[in-house]
Amino acid sequence: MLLIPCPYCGDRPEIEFRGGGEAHIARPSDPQTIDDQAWAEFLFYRTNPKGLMAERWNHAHGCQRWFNALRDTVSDRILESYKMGEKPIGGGRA
Amino acid sequence: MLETVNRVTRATALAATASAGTPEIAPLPDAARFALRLRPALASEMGAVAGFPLDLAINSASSGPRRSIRLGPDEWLLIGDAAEAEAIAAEIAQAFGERFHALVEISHRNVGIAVRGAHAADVLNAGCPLDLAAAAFPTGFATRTLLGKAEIVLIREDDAPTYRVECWRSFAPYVHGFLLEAARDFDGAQT
Amino acid sequence: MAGRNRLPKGGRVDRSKPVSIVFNGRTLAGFAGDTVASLLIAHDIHFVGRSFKYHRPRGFLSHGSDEPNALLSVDRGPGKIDPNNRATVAEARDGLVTHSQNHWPSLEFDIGAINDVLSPVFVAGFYYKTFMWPRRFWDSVYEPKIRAAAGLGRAPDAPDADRYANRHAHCDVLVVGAGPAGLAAALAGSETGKRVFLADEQAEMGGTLLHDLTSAIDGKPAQAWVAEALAELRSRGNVTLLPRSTAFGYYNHNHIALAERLTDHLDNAPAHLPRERLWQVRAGEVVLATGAHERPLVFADNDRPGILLAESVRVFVNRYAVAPGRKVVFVTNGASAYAAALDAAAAGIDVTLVDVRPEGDCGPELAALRAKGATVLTGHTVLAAAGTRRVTGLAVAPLSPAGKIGTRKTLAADCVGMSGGWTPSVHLFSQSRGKLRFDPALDAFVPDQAVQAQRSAGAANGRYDLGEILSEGFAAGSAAAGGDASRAFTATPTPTGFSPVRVLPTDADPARVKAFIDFQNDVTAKDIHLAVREGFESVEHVKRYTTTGMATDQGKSSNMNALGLVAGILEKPLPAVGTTTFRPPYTPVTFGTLIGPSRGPLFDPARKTPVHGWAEEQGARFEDVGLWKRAWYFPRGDEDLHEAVARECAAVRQHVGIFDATTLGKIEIVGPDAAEFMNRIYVNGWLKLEPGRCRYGLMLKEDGYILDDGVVARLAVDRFHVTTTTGGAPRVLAHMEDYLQTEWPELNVFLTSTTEQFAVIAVQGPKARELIAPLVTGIDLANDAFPHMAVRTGFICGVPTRLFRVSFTGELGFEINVPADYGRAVWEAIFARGGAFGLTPYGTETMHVLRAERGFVIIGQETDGTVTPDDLGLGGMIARAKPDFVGKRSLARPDLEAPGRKQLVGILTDDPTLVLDEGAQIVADRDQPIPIHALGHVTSSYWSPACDRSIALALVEGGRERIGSEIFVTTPSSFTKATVTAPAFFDAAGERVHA
Amino acid sequence: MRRFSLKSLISEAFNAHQGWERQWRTPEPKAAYDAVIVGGGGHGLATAYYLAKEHGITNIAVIEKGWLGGGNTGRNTTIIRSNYLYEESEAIYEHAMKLWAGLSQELNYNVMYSQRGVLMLAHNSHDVQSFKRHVYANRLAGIDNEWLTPDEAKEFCPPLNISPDLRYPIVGAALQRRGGVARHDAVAWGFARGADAMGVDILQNCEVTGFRRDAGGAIEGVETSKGYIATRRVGVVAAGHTSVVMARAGLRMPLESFPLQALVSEPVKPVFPCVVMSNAVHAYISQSDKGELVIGAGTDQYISYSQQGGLHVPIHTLDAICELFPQFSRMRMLRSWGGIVDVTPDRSPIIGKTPIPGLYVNCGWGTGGFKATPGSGNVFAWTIAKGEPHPINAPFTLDRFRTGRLIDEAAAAAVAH
Repeated sequence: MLLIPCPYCGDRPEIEFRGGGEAHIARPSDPQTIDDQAWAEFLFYRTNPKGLMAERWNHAHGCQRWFNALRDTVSDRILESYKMGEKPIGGGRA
Repeated sequence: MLETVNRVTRATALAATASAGTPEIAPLPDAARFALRLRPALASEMGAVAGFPLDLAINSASSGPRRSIRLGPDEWLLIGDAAEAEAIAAEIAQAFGERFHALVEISHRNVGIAVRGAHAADVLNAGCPLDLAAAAFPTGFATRTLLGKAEIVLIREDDAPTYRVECWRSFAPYVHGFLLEAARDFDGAQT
Repeated sequence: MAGRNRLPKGGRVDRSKPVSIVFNGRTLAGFAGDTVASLLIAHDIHFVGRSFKYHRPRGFLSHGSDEPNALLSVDRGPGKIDPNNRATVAEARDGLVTHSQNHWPSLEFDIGAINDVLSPVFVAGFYYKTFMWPRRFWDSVYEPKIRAAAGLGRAPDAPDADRYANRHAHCDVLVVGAGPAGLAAALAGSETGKRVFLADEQAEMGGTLLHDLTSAIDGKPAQAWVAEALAELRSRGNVTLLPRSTAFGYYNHNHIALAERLTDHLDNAPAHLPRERLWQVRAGEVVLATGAHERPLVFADNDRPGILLAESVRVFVNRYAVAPGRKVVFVTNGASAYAAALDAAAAGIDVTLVDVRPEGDCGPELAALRAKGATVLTGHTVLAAAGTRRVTGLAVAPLSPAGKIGTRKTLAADCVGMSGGWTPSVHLFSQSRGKLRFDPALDAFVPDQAVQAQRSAGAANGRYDLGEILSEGFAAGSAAAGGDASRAFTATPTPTGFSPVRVLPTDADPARVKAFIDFQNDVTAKDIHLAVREGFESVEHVKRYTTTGMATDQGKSSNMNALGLVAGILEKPLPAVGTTTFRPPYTPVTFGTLIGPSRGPLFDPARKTPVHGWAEEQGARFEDVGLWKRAWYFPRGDEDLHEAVARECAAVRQHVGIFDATTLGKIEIVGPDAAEFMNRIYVNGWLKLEPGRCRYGLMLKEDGYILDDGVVARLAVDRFHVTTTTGGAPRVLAHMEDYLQTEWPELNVFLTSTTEQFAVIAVQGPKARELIAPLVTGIDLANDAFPHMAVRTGFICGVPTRLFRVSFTGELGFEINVPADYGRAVWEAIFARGGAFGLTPYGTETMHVLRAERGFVIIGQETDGTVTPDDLGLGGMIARAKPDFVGKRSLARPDLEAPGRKQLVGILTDDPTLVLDEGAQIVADRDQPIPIHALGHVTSSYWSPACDRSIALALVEGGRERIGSEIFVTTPSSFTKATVTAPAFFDAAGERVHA
Repeated sequence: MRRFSLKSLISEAFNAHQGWERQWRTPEPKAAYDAVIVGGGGHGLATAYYLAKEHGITNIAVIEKGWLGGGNTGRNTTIIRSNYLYEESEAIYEHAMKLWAGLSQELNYNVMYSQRGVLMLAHNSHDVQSFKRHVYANRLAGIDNEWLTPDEAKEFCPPLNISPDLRYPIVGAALQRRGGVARHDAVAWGFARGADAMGVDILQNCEVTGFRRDAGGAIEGVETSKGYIATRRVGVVAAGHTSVVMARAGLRMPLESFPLQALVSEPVKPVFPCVVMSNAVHAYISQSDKGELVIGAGTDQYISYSQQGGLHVPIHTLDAICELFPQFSRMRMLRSWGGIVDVTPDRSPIIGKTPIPGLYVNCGWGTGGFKATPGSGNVFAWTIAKGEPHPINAPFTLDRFRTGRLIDEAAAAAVAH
């Protein structure tokens, strides 16, 4: 079970969280103007990286905030987490 | 007035009888409860509302007759005397005026259960995955978390220790049953 | 009588506490502190089981959790019988009843033993090569026979009578293993007040020191040092000792699972104690001091009862004071077995030792043993063991430096102690994804890079000298606690000389003898040869093809021998053929331990409404909807579902009914941007909805398909009371929060679940208004003052209420929201008035029928995650003028606009008495050849009292164009003819709700 | 290829089994192949087998990063069934089912396909509606699937607990009698042996590191850890690693890879006669020929290539197993493990062309790919051989995510694959 650093509550066990998949996929500001393929890529296409990944988490059974985390999908090590709207510092946690 | 004259009686989700064992597991009396939501900036600006402190650290609870528990950056659980529900609502509305906030009464949504005495943390840890040691979860600490398959709000109220468990009404029999089952491990244990 | 092999003195058993157990009907005496194995050995019993495939007689190989052979079925009373207990782990307690396994009719005479004779055919993978003809014979004839022969013990057939517990725990340092390294680590780690857990799988802590009678630590006998160390640790408040606790799984982020055994060893276990407890420990740092396992040597018939690991002979003699034999021959390729031989000799056992190493390669241990008068044959190999149900001797022969085998002679023996060297127990390290390194000198894999906050110490790290083990353990414990303390221990040096040999040289044709690698699964050296010959060159392939290492001991005794043999055959360095990855659990764990309290009423919460108890008293039948229990119908007398529902339906249409709608999800949406938020989430428009009014809302997922629906009331300009489906409530709130927080954080809106704040009582039917009027205060119920789809706040029975005038039945109706604790009282107050009005309680089934008669859809029944608003004929609800809402763009994708999509229609069977199955398929022509294309399926189907016939709703390709046309619908046996209609069967104009 | 038979087995028994040949070669890569299959699991090996067998294309390499059959083929719970809801799914899984029936004889390798029946438990009225929808849909497709009452289900599977006191009582079940299990490793080995015998080169421990494309953008070869290999046709069948491989061709996919966990108990004598699936409480269980209870757990909730999930996932499944079969509470978990499954948005596979000429992909089988192995390889071979999809896999295009023509078994059925 992962130990996930919630930016508001600190390290918490994974079962308190709901995963939200790949982060930083912005919803098109005016969806009606983009073509079907572009919309499909927003809806369905994912990088699914083997390695470092920015992903969304919701602390569903805690503060209920959504946030992002940087995790290595091979080691499952979480380098850092950051609030919505923030950018990762890329350093990793001590 | 009519509302009080004809008012039918309440039926709470749990019988009020406390368990004999150690730790003691006791359903708590009715309370007035509100979910208060507002932007953090306004919280620090106001400091408190209607006797409920707002400038608490996230995951901490105040004490006293009107207690607020900060569950997140913009979420407070307010707990007061059951008889004061309407008064509290009015005072808070008045205090905020036009300033953006959301106050929703949830007095009946939640049920409170006290877990008190030796092994209280061990019993909770049968289903709660958090570190409940005083260093990590001191008196005054409070958070939403899990107990087995139910979501709860867990508040450490004193060093007895006494923990207050808040859960949704329909989960109360499960949560209460879970705590009683876990407490069986300590039947006849030294306190 | 304590058994003729019980030594007169010594051991750690409590001679003042006699116990007796039953084995295959024989009652046998022993002492507290015995394992079942040591107690049986005390009575000279070695033959205790049959092997998996060849059903060969088997005895004890080891003294611990790596035991592959001695698996017994244990009977602790009703509901407490379980198979495959390792006799070397199970503690003897008074009255314990045990049985041997995998034989018929008896252990001594076993039909299955014929397999041993036929073994030339039953080689590795033989079943892949045959049993293919005739084609249907595999599962009808061959497979049942193979299955019956396999499988060791019998599964329990009664529900488990024990209870199990779970405990989440946190510590700064978790030390796994309480041998010398673990004890030293715990001492060092706990010096600074850090929270330290010390766990060990055995009943007693001390590990190898518990059977070490000759070593001294800091001038004290080893066992005295253990006692002092444990006393010291117990005295420290920051230390938790967990004996009988096996760390079996090492998961992400230092999450370690332990299984603690609490009652199986007790003569009379208190009823309240759990049998076992799962510890889920989140550790800051972990010290793995899990020791090492001794390897068997590979020679012909090395599996005979009485042939044990050398160290195990030592353990039985020293720790349990039993002699595994009176004439013991040790066979070894290293020094450690000499210690066993010396101790055995000291206990008065006749000892001979055969060392594969040439005289010159042996250390001082050689002289020491000879000094005791024991015969030591150096430079000898073992050709074969003699005996069947008990070893009777060993055929040995000198081995020239060139590897030439001299003349054989047979050494008589009733017990053999073999040692092929040691394998560090790196299972947990490997589970934690640590990288292993092969150490040629040790001929073993040892921990290399740790991936998690963890370090290995002692034998688990390839250290075999006691002094080094203690120092390394101490340093590891201190470092784990954030310190850098070190300490040198003065300890008796441990002879560690060793030269790797696995398969002992022999002059027999290796392809014709059975030299076992994996004892339980009957994998021999020749099976490994065959696998490699057939091209299975990776260890994973060899493992899967021969099943070596796949037995219940998880290959603890066999992996290194198998690896080494494969490497030898391929003439590759051992690491080149890889090592098998270790998976949890380290030793098998009961399902009960894993699930803990999650059984019976605690398996899953059963959510009940405030009115549930009343409904129960009325004899209601309930159905599961998500976690909720909902009243399904209220039978009177011996009514069945259909009779009850017909009566309930009629009552609502003609008089008035009362229904518990509490489970509907409720969300309070508050803030100046509430209407804008609603606009973006729902397909319909909300800006113009006036406070005090309600609207039916529909929301989509971003993919354009319907997510949920429900009536929404606008209580104030900045406050909406949203309702959702019962099952959809959590999903919808999560969906809303996601968009609010991540897409539109600028909106001034907050969402709060009020599902359980309110009990919701639906009062539906022509007489609804009359019924509730006298109970309601502060609300004008008059039709014009309180029209359909309006909401008012006031009081009912003196209780504050949000009173909705809404209808899901097509009748005049109200939904009374009151604070949950008042729900039952208000319900009963209404019911008390009901007699005069023919008030009838109804359940979900009647609700379904009534809404279907009106053609109202239920999300999750008419829809299935692939349905759009237009498919349901609700396209008109979409506020197309809105620039955007969740799902809008997807509705414009080609396939969602394509002609021929399935649309909601009504279905009327030609036979009005026939009620279709929900899920029945609809076809254009029943007489097509298979496969027949389905036009759609029946989503809802009922007997309609109002229409006095069956009705159905269905999703049908181009359905709206087909209205009036004939189609065919599947029935359990065939098809039936029906007509497509509009999806409304009663009061299509919807006038009754305005009454 | 030396045929396997009882006769050859017995004659070898007298020969101490010295005469058995390698089941497949370990060849060095050639400079060029007519087609290259990336991925040496069951689907990839089956693709190569059918390319050689049915399309005469034998100059093929199967490139496998690790050991053949070492991925999900050897890590799944081996459930085989074809009682799916949509006609597209019915067609491909039934195609596979028919091939399973004769596969041991076809490959001369006993894959132990055991038609012991797959029983799906219904626990509520939604399940009943959904399962009956399946039963009726399958009947139209000529696929066996019957509705059973709780008593009939108990008769078919005696260990079942049909007490009304269950938290979620069993209200009925759907049974596909032809469904069952097979020996997963044997499937990979059998296809490998068969393909090898027709000249297919199986290159183990060889990783595809890149793709070369000609001026027109079409595939002209693959870079591998064992050097460059020229070929105009590449079929990627890399399961959980499909996104990784396709990224090397510059393509993003509608895929996410999750750890899927499973476990087995200690072996016991025959106690469980069939396969039981209960989606409502998340339990999948059967008993292997060795006697182990084989239990499928769920996927972890986050993308990972680690083949290691959290303990809470199998525990969740065991909760349900012990609720349905309380007598198994004293059984012991012997081994648990994870595989990496590639999941599409509609839980149905993608089998066919990609935007890159000469590059074909067969992926997205999620948690249910094993049952399709022969059918998947068969139609994918056709697609690669003819440059156009077989009618059976024509609907399983990448383009369906643009048009919205999804094949959403999960949404439609709430039945796990």
